[in-house]
Amino acid sequence: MFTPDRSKYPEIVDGKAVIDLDSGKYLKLWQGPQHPGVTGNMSLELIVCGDEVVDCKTHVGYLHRGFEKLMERRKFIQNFPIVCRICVPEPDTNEYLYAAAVEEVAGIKIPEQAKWLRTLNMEMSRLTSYLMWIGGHAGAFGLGPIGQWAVTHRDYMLDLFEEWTGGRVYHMYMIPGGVRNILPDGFDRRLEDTLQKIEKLMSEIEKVMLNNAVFKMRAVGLGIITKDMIDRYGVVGPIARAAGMKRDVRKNSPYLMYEHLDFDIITGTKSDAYERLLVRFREMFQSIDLIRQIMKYIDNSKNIHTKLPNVLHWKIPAGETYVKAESTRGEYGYFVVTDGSELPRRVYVRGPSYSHAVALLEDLIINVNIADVAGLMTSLHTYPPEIER
Amino acid sequence: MTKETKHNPSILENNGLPEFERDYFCDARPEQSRPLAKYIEKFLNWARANSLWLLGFGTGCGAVELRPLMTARYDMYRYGIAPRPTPRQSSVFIIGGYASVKTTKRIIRSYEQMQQPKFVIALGSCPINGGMYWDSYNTINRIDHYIPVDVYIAGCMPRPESIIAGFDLLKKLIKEGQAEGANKYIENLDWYKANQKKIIKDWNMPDYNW
Amino acid sequence: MSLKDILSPFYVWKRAFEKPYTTANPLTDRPGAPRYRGFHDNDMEKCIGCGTCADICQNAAIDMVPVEGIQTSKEDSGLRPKIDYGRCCWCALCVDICTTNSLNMTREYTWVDTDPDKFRILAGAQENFWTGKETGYKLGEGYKLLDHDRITMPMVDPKEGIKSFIELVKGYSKEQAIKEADRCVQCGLCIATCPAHMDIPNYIKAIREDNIPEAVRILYETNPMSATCGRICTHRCEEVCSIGVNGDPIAIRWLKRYIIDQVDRKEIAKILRNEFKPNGKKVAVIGAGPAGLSAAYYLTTVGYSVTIFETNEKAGGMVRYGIPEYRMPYEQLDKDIDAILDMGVELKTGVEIGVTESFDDIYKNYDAVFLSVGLQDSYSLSITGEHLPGVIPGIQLLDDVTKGQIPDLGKKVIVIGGGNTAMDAARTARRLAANVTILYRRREEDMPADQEEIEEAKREGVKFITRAIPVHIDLGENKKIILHWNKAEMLDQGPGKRPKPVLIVGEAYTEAVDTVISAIGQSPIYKLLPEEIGSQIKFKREKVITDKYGQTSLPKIFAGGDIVNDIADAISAIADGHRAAQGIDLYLSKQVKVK
Amino acid sequence: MADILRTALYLFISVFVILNYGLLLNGLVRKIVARAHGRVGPPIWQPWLDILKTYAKRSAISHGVMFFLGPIFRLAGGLGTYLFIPAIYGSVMFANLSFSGDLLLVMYFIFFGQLGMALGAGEGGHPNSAIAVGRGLSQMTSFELPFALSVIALAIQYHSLSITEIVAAQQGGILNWTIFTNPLATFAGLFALLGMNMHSPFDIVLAPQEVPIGPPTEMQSSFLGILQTNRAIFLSAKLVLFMNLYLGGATNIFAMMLKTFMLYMLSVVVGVSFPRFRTEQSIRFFLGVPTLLGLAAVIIFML
Amino acid sequence: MKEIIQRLKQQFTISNVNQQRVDLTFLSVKKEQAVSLISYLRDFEKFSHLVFLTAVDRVEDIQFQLTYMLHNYNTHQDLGIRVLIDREKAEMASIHHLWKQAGTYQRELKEMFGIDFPGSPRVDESFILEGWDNIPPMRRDFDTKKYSEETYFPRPGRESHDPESYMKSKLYPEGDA
Repeated sequence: MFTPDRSKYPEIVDGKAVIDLDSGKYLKLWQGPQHPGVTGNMSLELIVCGDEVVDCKTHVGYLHRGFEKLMERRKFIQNFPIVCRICVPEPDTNEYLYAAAVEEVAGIKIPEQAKWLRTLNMEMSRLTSYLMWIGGHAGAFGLGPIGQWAVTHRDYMLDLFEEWTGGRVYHMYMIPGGVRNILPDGFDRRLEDTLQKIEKLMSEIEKVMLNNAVFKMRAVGLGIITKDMIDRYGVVGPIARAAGMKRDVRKNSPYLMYEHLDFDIITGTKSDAYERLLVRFREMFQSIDLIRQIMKYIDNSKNIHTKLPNVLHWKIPAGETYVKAESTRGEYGYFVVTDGSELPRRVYVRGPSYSHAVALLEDLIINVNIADVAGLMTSLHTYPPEIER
Repeated sequence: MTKETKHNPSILENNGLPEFERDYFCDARPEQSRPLAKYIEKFLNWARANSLWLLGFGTGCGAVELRPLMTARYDMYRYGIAPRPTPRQSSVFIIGGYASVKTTKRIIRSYEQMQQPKFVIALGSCPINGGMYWDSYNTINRIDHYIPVDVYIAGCMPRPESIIAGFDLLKKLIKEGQAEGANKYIENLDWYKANQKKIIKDWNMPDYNW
Repeated sequence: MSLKDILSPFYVWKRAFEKPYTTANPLTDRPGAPRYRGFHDNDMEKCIGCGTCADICQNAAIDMVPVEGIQTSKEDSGLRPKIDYGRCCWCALCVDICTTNSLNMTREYTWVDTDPDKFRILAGAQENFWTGKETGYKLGEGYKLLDHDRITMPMVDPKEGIKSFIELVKGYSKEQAIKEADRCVQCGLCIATCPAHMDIPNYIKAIREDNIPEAVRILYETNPMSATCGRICTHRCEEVCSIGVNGDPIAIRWLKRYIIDQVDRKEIAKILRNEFKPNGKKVAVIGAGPAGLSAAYYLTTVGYSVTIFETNEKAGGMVRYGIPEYRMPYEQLDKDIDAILDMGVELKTGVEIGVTESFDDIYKNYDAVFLSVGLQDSYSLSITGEHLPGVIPGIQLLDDVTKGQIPDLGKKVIVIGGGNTAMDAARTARRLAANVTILYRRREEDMPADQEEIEEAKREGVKFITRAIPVHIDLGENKKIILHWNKAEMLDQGPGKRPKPVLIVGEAYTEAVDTVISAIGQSPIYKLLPEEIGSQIKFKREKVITDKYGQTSLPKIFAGGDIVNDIADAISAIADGHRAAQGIDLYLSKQVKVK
Repeated sequence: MADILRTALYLFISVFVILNYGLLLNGLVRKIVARAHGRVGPPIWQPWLDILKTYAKRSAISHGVMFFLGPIFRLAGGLGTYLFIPAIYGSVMFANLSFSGDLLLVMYFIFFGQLGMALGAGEGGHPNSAIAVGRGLSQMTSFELPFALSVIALAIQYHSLSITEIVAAQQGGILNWTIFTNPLATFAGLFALLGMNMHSPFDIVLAPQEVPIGPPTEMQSSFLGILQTNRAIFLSAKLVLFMNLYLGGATNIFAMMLKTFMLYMLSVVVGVSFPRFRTEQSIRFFLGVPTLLGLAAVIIFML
Repeated sequence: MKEIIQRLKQQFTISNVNQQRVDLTFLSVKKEQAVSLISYLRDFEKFSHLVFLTAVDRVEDIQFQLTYMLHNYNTHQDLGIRVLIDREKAEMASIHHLWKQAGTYQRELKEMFGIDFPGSPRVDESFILEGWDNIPPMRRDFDTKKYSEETYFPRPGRESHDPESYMKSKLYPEGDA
């Protein structure tokens, strides 16, 4: 069982650390709401002693839009364009999960080709999200060029999304019943070009970031998450994998067409920030490989959409389900309850970084140098918009 | 000014406070500033237009398109635009889409911390008329009710190109001396404050406040 | 840490000697992708203003507003979508659901402005910087939100059908009806076209929700003869159906029929429950056709005591005596009529005004009189030989068949005319085992009959000869009748006018047949009206002139149905009856209680 | 009187030139760094625009006297550093106020600005400033050590505390430069320069990610303008000093520009390649190899 | 899964077992037994991962339905545990001692639904909202559209016509039935 070392506290009263801010020994430092280390806005109320954090409270809610409430008063089809906004840097997982949940409660089977296209979309989205993340992660330690390069390559991916779906950031592609369009002509060639560019970039990143003495000094040993913490804090995704857990929804409970694809769960052992970077780095290569595998199955002549009932007054019988998928940050899930009306009764979005961002971070950050807070946060890969919804 | 006083309603009655403490509640009255003589001002405006430091406070989804803008593909630095992490030094505030009430409070605070002349660009549908969160209980519908806005950029999200076009328009306005949002804010301060106070019920800022 | 870790990062400088990633001029170098979802563009000509785009928009971003230069007509609401870019999220659901495919998106994506109130655009109508720019997002391939295919109506096989007078259309099952109703987008364009302005979207909605009582109530609000209209209505509503622009229109008529098929007479009475107390005023209705029945029904619902006078043995008018049973089974008509009679309407049949009952008596004894006698006379062919024994009017044939007096038509029959009566007569003749040919003076596309009637007639083996003008009729050997006709060509009469058929000299034909049926139209007979009353009522080309409430120039007399309106179909007659009921209510009670 | 006036005029010209040169260096380096990022980069005149813009702000807020004095001290430090360094060997105009003991004075001035800044930033009251000042001061003391050792080694080597004399001793060929005559002291000094220039990996003080912008968090308008002015002057002053100490000084303005540019590029090349150290890591770093080098240099010349 | 349910049935009163998918089952349990059931599942049945905890407002029954979703990483089974609690006096035993992140979920539920979890850390502090003085927003009786229109002033100047009534006004105005 992990308990943060709070030995630096002045006194423990009734098992609780008491920090007297007036003693002059401590300083209260607010990080955020906007902080370059986080994608989105959240703030940390840090108590620091010298350069080290002795206490932390997270404050979220800067991006709360009340999605779950809004979804309760929108028709099933009307929710389809809005769900992608829940998580800005990785919208497609939301689209897929919403569509999948609705299809499941409504009893709709979608064509196989639509599943392939969705899988392709999900993997491209994973790669896109990781590219953005790796840039941010490098930036959090002050390694500027990686951010510049990686975000540019993310943009190349967005170009592909744009010509495929018509949207750059928000694709609104995986509509319940299937997908909205086939791949444009020549897409496979341009995709391959971009993948090769990204592979080149990855080799550069490896040289500049992964094999960087200073970077290693900063990241190795930062924010170690032990195995027993994983379940205790509900940690999922690459963070759990970096601790040696073979946990990947794609493999454990295969959805879409993942069972037809050849890949392994990538795990690490040391479970520090550097190990998590390595796991994610290898998963980017894995994504590239998966995209290539998927492209072999894409056939534009096949049916991509199951005809829905008239979406303007589509009623779904009462039921409830939970569907999940592996996002870049781990298990992303939608819990949908319907009551037979035209509107969903309840849609709960289970964001993977919810527990990382609050419960885990608050304990993990103790005794961390404030210079490393940003790096720790990016290493946990939290996206506040999805925590707050 | 600790968190415990947060829900104490009496602390919100700022009327009895001396002027220097009003700042804690964003209630201080800023001073109007006037442009200088015509040609000097024109020259300075030219400099201002070509050195836009934007506050690195992406208030909503819009921030996601600021990253490409800042990085190699679009490279906003070549247009004289650079991000700045503190409001004190920034001259452009980008409202990145929707603003929740909690963020609006920080937006107002940050805006007031910026030094004049200051400019505001609003990205996307949400600050114009609520966007897709038009019926949400936690996002405002029109940012121009709370702070003056110089340029609006349509889109959801606007592409980085659109944002560059927005900056071009802002530059044009500055050079023409039309971007006087800060003075507009001061002139109509009571109206803005009334609007702000209508939605933000908890005016306490974090423990330090400048 | 190794030396490699110290040296390797300097690799970063390699990039400095490569071409920068930067786009030189982003504003011009990177147009939106061919499928880009930019600002909307709407084809003003194609758009019909159905408002479906506004319905699906989850952001309430679309307003339907009138546009200068676009007239409201029956197939176009005259409204156009105005998009608020302070709301839009570019999801393009509006494009996907657009019934006419008029709404698309351009590839333009840059719009900056200082005025937040400007971000509202009447896509396609207002001149913008993106007007005329390339189209970006369109409805994707292999994916559709709207269902364009009508649920096929189960029909009796034509070969079986012509053997008897059984009803051809079998009617939808519940699943089929709900599925068909589900296709409706509830735009409401059809309401204006329906002469009775029936609340079509809502009764379709009631079907979808499987709420038959509600559906029946909605039907009876504007039409008390739904079993009838559900079968033989000319369904012009379906012609303006927005789904029909790119697909099959909603089967509005069949859905109406489905509703009324689900309930029997008792249930209808239970649903309708007349709650008004008698107000002591009496109204006479002359003619128990759709108009008369309709007027009687609505008057009864607000407390008038109504008596219908009918010459024939049974009520129903032209619906019973002018439409063959395979289209309009008598028990269904009876169901409608019985439901009305259940409301407390008194029906006197076998009354011939001027013979068994005097018009003056009625005029004196009742507070108001509604005249709906219909068109009983057929137009004559105005050619020599039209009075020969083998030449009969179409309505005569239909009337006889209804009354069970099956005439002997012989083996070969020619029907002259192209309207629904001609089709009915021809198909009735088929059922009487004759070989039937239809002779029509214009082209097939000019025929006033319903398209499906024509098609069904063809399927049943009726032959068509078009552009054929009968010239005269002779009597031939063996009681044969010889019809002389001439081929015609169509002469263009200029824009907006119907082309005129003109004889082609030298192309004359003859045909020896057993019977010639003329079905080129009907005209009214007003002989029941006494001279002094008839002279006070104003007519125009044989039709009674009324105000919008059906009131004639004689205040106490109201009129409706085929003797008033030019369309002369059942639904118009029903609408006339409804309006007249309101008029009579207004006239007698000084207020309109009739809904 | 005329002497004083002439000196004043020369000083003015000298400062003006060095200010613009500092800004030019700044612009140039931004462009170069941008290339490594794969970007085009801002126009080369961007620093001038930025500084003009900052001075042209219409409003400014002060948190007190020290807040106001902070930037002034900083500028005084920058100017002080520069004014006692002979920028171009043999040029009257760019001889500045150099005198026999100027090396000591310059070393004092290099750190004077920092301290002044610390006071001003402290009164700004923003915790980020306070934290960054703490980091800055501790990091400063740590790179001061190798630098001081290096300077001591030089003083011993050249038997002089006058920069002009040290430069003079290096004339007459490239091999007379300290970098070749005393490589140990030079490398110790150059490591210290890396720290002084506030580029990665030693820029934790100003790091926007870790502590938004550091000490100048609260500085705005003309306060920031003064800081920017100082940054240009101070940067070139440091480079000129290092050039004089290790690269044999300059006999004309072009040589000066070339050598200082090369020196600055050292920081840039390292800075782009590495992320930043935490404070204690950089302290540990400076107290390691650079200090040892400095010590070795001193010891070698003591012997 | 069946065996687990069988075992559970021996110790707890569970009802409404519904196997939604091969790997997803829902069941209902009484409020009093919920926490011990969850602890049992965590400790003895290897449902070691709390996927989420959320509520559904069953306003028509005056009840909240809490759903605890647990996951077993060995069998890859999801198990949703439904607990109905009273809506008027919404209170539930906290499970923050079982999983750390449960405290966060419970804070959210307290704020969004007004369900109290006595003893849960920081449960009374505001979490996402700031200065909220209305009924908890996720409750069904809170009308977000009305609140938004009253509070945030939608931009004026918009008007829309319904095609149906507009056509009526143009083509067959009043009295023309």
